Amino acid sequence: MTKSAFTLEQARQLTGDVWELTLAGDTSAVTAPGQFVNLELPGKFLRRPISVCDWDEGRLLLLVKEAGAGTRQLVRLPAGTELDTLSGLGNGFDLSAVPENAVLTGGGIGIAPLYGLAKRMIAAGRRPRAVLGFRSKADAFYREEFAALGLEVHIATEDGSLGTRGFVTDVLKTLPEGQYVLACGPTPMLKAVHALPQLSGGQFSFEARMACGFGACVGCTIQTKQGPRRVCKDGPVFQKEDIVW
Amino acid sequence: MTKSAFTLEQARQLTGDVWELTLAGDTSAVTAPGQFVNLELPGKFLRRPISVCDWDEGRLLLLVKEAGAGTRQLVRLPAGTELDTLSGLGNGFDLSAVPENAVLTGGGIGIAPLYGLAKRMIAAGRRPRAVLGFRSKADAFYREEFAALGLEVHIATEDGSLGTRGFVTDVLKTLPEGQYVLACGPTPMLKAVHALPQLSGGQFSFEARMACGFGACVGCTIQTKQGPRRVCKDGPVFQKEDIVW
Amino acid sequence: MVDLSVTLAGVTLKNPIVPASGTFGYGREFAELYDLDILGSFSWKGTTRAPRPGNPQPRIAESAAGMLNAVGLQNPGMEAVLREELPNIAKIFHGPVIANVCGFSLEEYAENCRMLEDAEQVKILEVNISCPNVHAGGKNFGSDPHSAAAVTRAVRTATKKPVFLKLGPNVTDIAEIARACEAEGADGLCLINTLLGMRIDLNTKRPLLANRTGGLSGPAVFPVALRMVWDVYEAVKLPIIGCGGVDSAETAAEMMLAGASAVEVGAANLRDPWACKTIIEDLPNLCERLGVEHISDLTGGAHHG
Amino acid sequence: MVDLSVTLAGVTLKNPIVPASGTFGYGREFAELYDLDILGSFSWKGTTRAPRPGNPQPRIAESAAGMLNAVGLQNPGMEAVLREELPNIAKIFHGPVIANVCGFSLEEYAENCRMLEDAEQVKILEVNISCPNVHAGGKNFGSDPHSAAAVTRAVRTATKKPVFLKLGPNVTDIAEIARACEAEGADGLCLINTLLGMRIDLNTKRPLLANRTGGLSGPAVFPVALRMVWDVYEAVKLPIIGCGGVDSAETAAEMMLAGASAVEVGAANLRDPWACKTIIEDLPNLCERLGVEHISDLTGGAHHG
Ligand SMILES: Cc1cc2nc3c(=O)[nH]c(=O)nc-3n(C[C@H](O)[C@H](O)[C@H](O)COP(=O)(O)OP(=O)(O)OC[C@H]3O[C@@H](n4cnc5c(N)ncnc54)[C@H](O)[C@@H]3O)c2cc1C
Ligand SMILES: Cc1cc2nc3c(=O)[nH]c(=O)nc-3n(C[C@H](O)[C@H](O)[C@H](O)COP(=O)(O)OP(=O)(O)OC[C@H]3O[C@@H](n4cnc5c(N)ncnc54)[C@H](O)[C@@H]3O)c2cc1C
Ligand SMILES: Cc1cc2nc3c(=O)[nH]c(=O)nc-3n(C[C@H](O)[C@H](O)[C@H](O)COP(=O)(O)O)c2cc1C
Ligand SMILES: Cc1cc2nc3c(=O)[nH]c(=O)nc-3n(C[C@H](O)[C@H](O)[C@H](O)COP(=O)(O)O)c2cc1C
Ligand code: FES
Ligand code: FES
Repeated sequence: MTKSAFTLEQARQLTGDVWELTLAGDTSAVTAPGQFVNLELPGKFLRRPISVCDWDEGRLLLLVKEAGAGTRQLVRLPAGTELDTLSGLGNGFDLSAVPENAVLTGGGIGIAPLYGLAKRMIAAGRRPRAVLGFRSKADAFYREEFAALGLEVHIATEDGSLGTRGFVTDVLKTLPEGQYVLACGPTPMLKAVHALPQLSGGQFSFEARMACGFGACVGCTIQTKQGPRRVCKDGPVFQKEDIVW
Repeated sequence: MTKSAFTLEQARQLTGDVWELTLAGDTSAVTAPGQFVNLELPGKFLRRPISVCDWDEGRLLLLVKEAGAGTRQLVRLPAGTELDTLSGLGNGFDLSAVPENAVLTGGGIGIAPLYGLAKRMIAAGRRPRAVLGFRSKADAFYREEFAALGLEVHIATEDGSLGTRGFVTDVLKTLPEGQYVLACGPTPMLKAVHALPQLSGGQFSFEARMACGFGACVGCTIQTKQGPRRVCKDGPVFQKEDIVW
Repeated sequence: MVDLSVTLAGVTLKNPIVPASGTFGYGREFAELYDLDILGSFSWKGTTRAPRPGNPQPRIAESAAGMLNAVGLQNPGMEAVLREELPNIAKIFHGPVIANVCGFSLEEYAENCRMLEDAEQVKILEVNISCPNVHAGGKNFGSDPHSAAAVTRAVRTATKKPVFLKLGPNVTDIAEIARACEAEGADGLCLINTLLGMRIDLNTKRPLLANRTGGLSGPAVFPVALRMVWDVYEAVKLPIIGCGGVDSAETAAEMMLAGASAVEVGAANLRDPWACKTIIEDLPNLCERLGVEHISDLTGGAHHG
Repeated sequence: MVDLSVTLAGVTLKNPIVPASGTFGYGREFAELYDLDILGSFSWKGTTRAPRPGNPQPRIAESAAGMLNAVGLQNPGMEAVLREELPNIAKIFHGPVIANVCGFSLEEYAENCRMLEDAEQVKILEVNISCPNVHAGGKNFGSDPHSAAAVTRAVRTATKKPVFLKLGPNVTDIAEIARACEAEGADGLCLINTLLGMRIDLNTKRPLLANRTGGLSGPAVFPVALRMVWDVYEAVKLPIIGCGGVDSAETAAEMMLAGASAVEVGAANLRDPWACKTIIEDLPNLCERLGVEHISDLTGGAHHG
C-alpha cells in the first residue's frame, strides 16, 4: 500500500450513472487486477474504495457508478483535482491456478476489475470469455472496450434490451459443467453464480462497507470457511471453496 | 443581506500574515463602510466574518489576517475559487453625525474597514485623519493606500520601528480634547481609546465569535447601555455612549 | 402530488420542517429572507419568565461539522415576548407556532405556560428541560426521570395546550425519561437538545467559551440524535419531534423513519439562512424517490419491514 | 529540544500519542507502514477470553466528520493473542503495550487480566467497560457506578499491573463513574469510548448497520470527549488517557490541557494510516509555540491560570 496524490485527468460519462475516470500518479503499488484504491473526498470522513479497472506505469483507470453523495461528487470533480489515495489495496485475482478459458462474470459496475483482468489474461496468452450483466441496454458500458480485447463477450440484460434476457446466471446456465468463474458484482449475483451446478471453481470479488481499507479495523469482515476474513486485506477476492453465505 | 457566490480573483500578501483578497460578485447588499461579509470555507462548519475593506459595483476588497486554520486556508485558496458568501451584514459606520475631521483609529487588521471609510468620507468632501497602530514596521500594511487617499496618517508601532513608539492611544493622547473617533481593532485597543479624556464621541467596531452573522442566534451579544445587543446585526459598530466594558 | 402535511398531537403542520428553538429567534430575521408561511411551524427562542442577558462572551465555538453555543438562554422574558414578539409573529407567519418555554423552577415553568394560554397562534408548548448552558444549581430538570416527571406534571395542569417536553442527550437512558414524561401526561416529546461539550483555546490555554462548556449541535450529532429518536419511539406512544444535525431532506427523512413525526432544524439555519426553505423544496422529490405519497407514512418506518 | 515523554501510573511513554484500541489491530498492518517505535505505546484490539466473530455486515457507516462502527469486538480470543500476537508485537514494537481487555462477566475480566500477568511487554491493562456494540443483556458495565466499581474490584485483585478503566460517554455523569473506579483502586482511566449512534439507509428504509446501532467516533465527537476529560480530571486524582476525535497535534494538546496525561488516536488512523506519525512529528513545534519544554506540563493546564 502507498499513500499519494493522484491527479484527475479526465472524467468521461459512459451511461446515465457510470463514469470512467483517468487518474495520473504513482501506480507502483498496484500489482494485480482486482485490487482497489481508497480515495479521500473533500468533506467526507471515510475514503471511497474503487476497483482498479486498468493501469499502466503512470495512470489508473476507474469506472465509477454514482451510488450516493460521495461518488456523485467524485465523478464531477474538475480535471486537475488532486485526490489523496491509498493505492494497491487488497489481493486481486490469483491467476496462477486459473484454467485457460475461465469465464469472467460481471454485473453492473462489477465488471470494472474484469476489464484489466481480461487484458492481462489475454496478454499472458489465455483465452478467457466474458459474461456481463446489465439492467438494460441503456445501462451497458465497456462493450467495445471488452470486444477490442478480442474475447468472446456475452451480454445479459434484465429487460432483454440487449443480449440474453435475464441475469448472467441465465447465460452461465447454458454452459456445460466444469466452468471456472472470475466474478465481481452485487452480492445477490455472486451468490446466484456461486450456486450454479456448472461451476468447478472460481474466485469471487466481494464488496463491504469499509472504514480503513487496509486491514486495521476489521469493519469489513465476512465469515468464511477459514474463519473471519477481512474483505479489504484478505480479499476482496475469495476462492469459491472458502465462501459462506 | 444576500447570499451569493463570490469568485476569488486575487490574493496578494501584504505582510507575514496579512493578505489582500479581491473577490468578484454581487456587491449590491453592501451599503456602508464597516459592514462585513460571512464566508463559507470548504470543510468548516461556521462561516468566517470579514470586514469589507472596500467595494465597487462588482468587486470586494478584503484584508485578511491569518489567525487560525480558516483564515490560513482562505488566503491560500486558488484564484477562481467560488466562495458562498453572505454579504452586506451588519450596520456600518453611521456618517450622518460625524464631524468633519473625525479620527479614524485602527489597530492591526482592524484598519481594514477604515480604508473604505476614509475613501468615502473624502469623496464626500470631509477631512478625516487616521491613526494606525501596528506591532512593528514589518507588520504595517496599507500605508501607501491610505496615503494615496490624501489624508493625514499617523502610525504607531509597539517597538517604535515606524512612527510613534507605542499604541494608537499614545498618538491620540497628544491631540486636544473634543476628538471624535471611528475605531476598529482588538478589544483592548478599543477599550483604551474609549477611555481617553480627549474623546467627545465616537463609533467603535466590535468583534465577536459568531455563529450566524445575521442576528438569529444571539451568539455574539454584548451588553450595552441599551441592553443586550448583537454585534452582527445591531453592530458591529456601536456608539461611544452605548458601550459598556 | 406528495402530501407533506403531518399532525402532532392534533396540530396539523403543512410540512414536517420546523426551525429549532434558538436558531430562529422570534422569526424576525428570517422573515426578511423568505416567506415564513412555507414552514410547518417554528419553535421560538427559549423564553423564561424574566428577561435574561445570557452568558458572557465568547459564547460560540466551532468544531468539526458542528458548533458549540453557550448563549445561556438570553431572551427578553415572557412579558416582552407576549407584548412585542407575538403580535409581530402574527404578521410574518400564519401557521401554528411552537413556544419554547424554559424555567428555573416548577412554578416558573407552570407560570410561563399559563401566560401563553391566550396566545391563539401558539399551538404547542415545547418545554425545554434540557438546556445545558444554564447552571441552575447543578443538573437540569431533564437529566433524571423524577424531575422530568415533576416538570411535566407542573405544566400539564397549567395549560390546555399540547405540551411537548424537550429532552437532552446527556443522559444514560433517554427512553426512561421519555416514559416518565408520558406517564405524567405529556402530549409529545422533542429531542434532542445539544450535547455538552467544550473547546480549549490554545492561545490562552483556557476554555474557549466564557461559560467553559457549551452545547454541541450540527451534523456532527446527527447519528446520536437519530439513535435517541429511535429508542424513544420504541419506548413511548407519543409523537416525537426529531432534532439534531438535520441539514437536508435526506437527513430529515432518516429522522422520520427513526420515529419522528416532525423534524426541527437548528444549526443548519445559522450556516445557511435558507436551509429550511431548501429542505422543504427538496422533500417532494425525495418522497417520490422513497415511494411515499404521504410524508407522514415515513414516521417510524424503519422499525418494521 | 522539547521533552515529549509522559508518565502514566509509573509507566513512561516516549511521547503521549497512543493509537486507540480497535483502530490499530495488534500492530501488524501499521508495522508495514512505519516504524512503530516512534509511538508512545499502542492499545491493542479489545480482546475477550474466547474468540469472537463479531457482528454481521454491514458494520461500518459514515457520518459528518465521523464514522460509526459496529464491529462487535471481533477478536481471536486471549489465548490466540498470547500465542500469536504477543510474540509478533515483540518484533515490531519495543515500547510498553496497552492491552485492551473486554469481558462479559466479572470473572472473564479478571481471568483475562490474569492471563496477561506474565506478558512482560504489556505495561497497562485498559479494561474496556464501555463497548456500545455488544448487547450483553442490556447496558454495559460502564454505564453505572456500581458495576464499574465491581469490574474495577475484580481486575484489581487479579493483576499487579496498572489497571486503567476505559469509560464511555453514553452516561449522565461520567465523573461519578470515574470516582467509583478510583475508590476501588483503579490506577488510571481512559476516556472516551464511542457515542452510541445510528444511521438509516434510505434505499432499504432500515437501519444501515446490521447491529442497528454503532459507535460514533472521529472529529465529530471531540468536544464531547474534551468536556468529559475535563470533568473527570476535576473529579479524580488518577492519570487520564484522553481519547475521542483527536486528529492533529493541536487537538492532542487540547486534550492534555483538559487533563489528559496521554492521548489516544482512533478513527484518524483509519482515514490516514500515517496520522499518529504526523501528529508525533508536529508535537515539538507545537510545544514551542505553546511555550512548554516538557509536554507533560500541558496536562490539566487549562484548569488553572
Ligand atoms: C473493494 C471495493 C471495490 C469497489 N469498486 C468499485 C468500482 O470500481 N466502481 C464503483 O463505482 N464502485 C465500487 N465500489 C463501491 C463504492 O465503494 C461505493 O459505491 C461508494 O463507496 C459509495 O459511496 P457514496 O458516497 O457514493 O455512497 P454513500 O452511500 O453516501 O456512502 C456512504 C458510506 O457507505 C459506503 N458505501 C456505500 N455503498 C457502498 C458499497 N456498495 N460498497 C462499499 N461501501 C459502500 C461508502 O464508502 C461510505 O463510507 C467498490 C467497493 C468496494 C468495497
Ligand atoms: C465583524 C467582524 C469583522 C472582521 N473583520 C476581519 C477582517 O477584515 N480581517 C480579518 O482578518 N479578520 C476579521 N475578523 C476576524 C476574523 O473573523 C477571524 O480572524 C476569523 O474568523 C478566524 O478564523 P480562523 O479559522 O482563522 O481561526 P480559528 O480560531 O480556527 O476559528 C475558529 C472559530 O472562531 C472564530 N474566530 C476566531 N477568531 C475570531 C475573531 N477574532 N473574531 C471573530 N471570530 C473569531 C472563527 O470565525 C471560527 O468560528 C472580523 C471579525 C468580525 C466579527
Ligand atoms: C445558538 C443556539 C441556541 C439554542 N437555544 C435553544 C433554546 O433556547 N431552547 C432550546 O430548547 N434549544 C435551544 N437550542 C438547541 C436547538 O434547538 C437544537 O435542539 C439543537 O441545536 C440540535 O439541533 P441542530 O443540530 O439541528 O442544531 C439552541 C441551539 C443553538 C445552536
Ligand atoms: C473500528 C473501531 C473499533 C473499536 N474497537 C474498540 C475496542 O475493541 N475496544 C475499545 O476499548 N475501544 C474500541 N474502539 C473505540 C476507540 O478506541 C476510541 O475510544 C473511539 O473510537 C474514540 O476515539 P476516536 O474518535 O479517535 O476514534 C473502536 C473504535 C473504532 C472506530
Ligand atoms: S475496512 Fe478496515 S479492516 Fe477492512
Ligand atoms: S452571530 Fe448570530 S446573532 Fe450575531
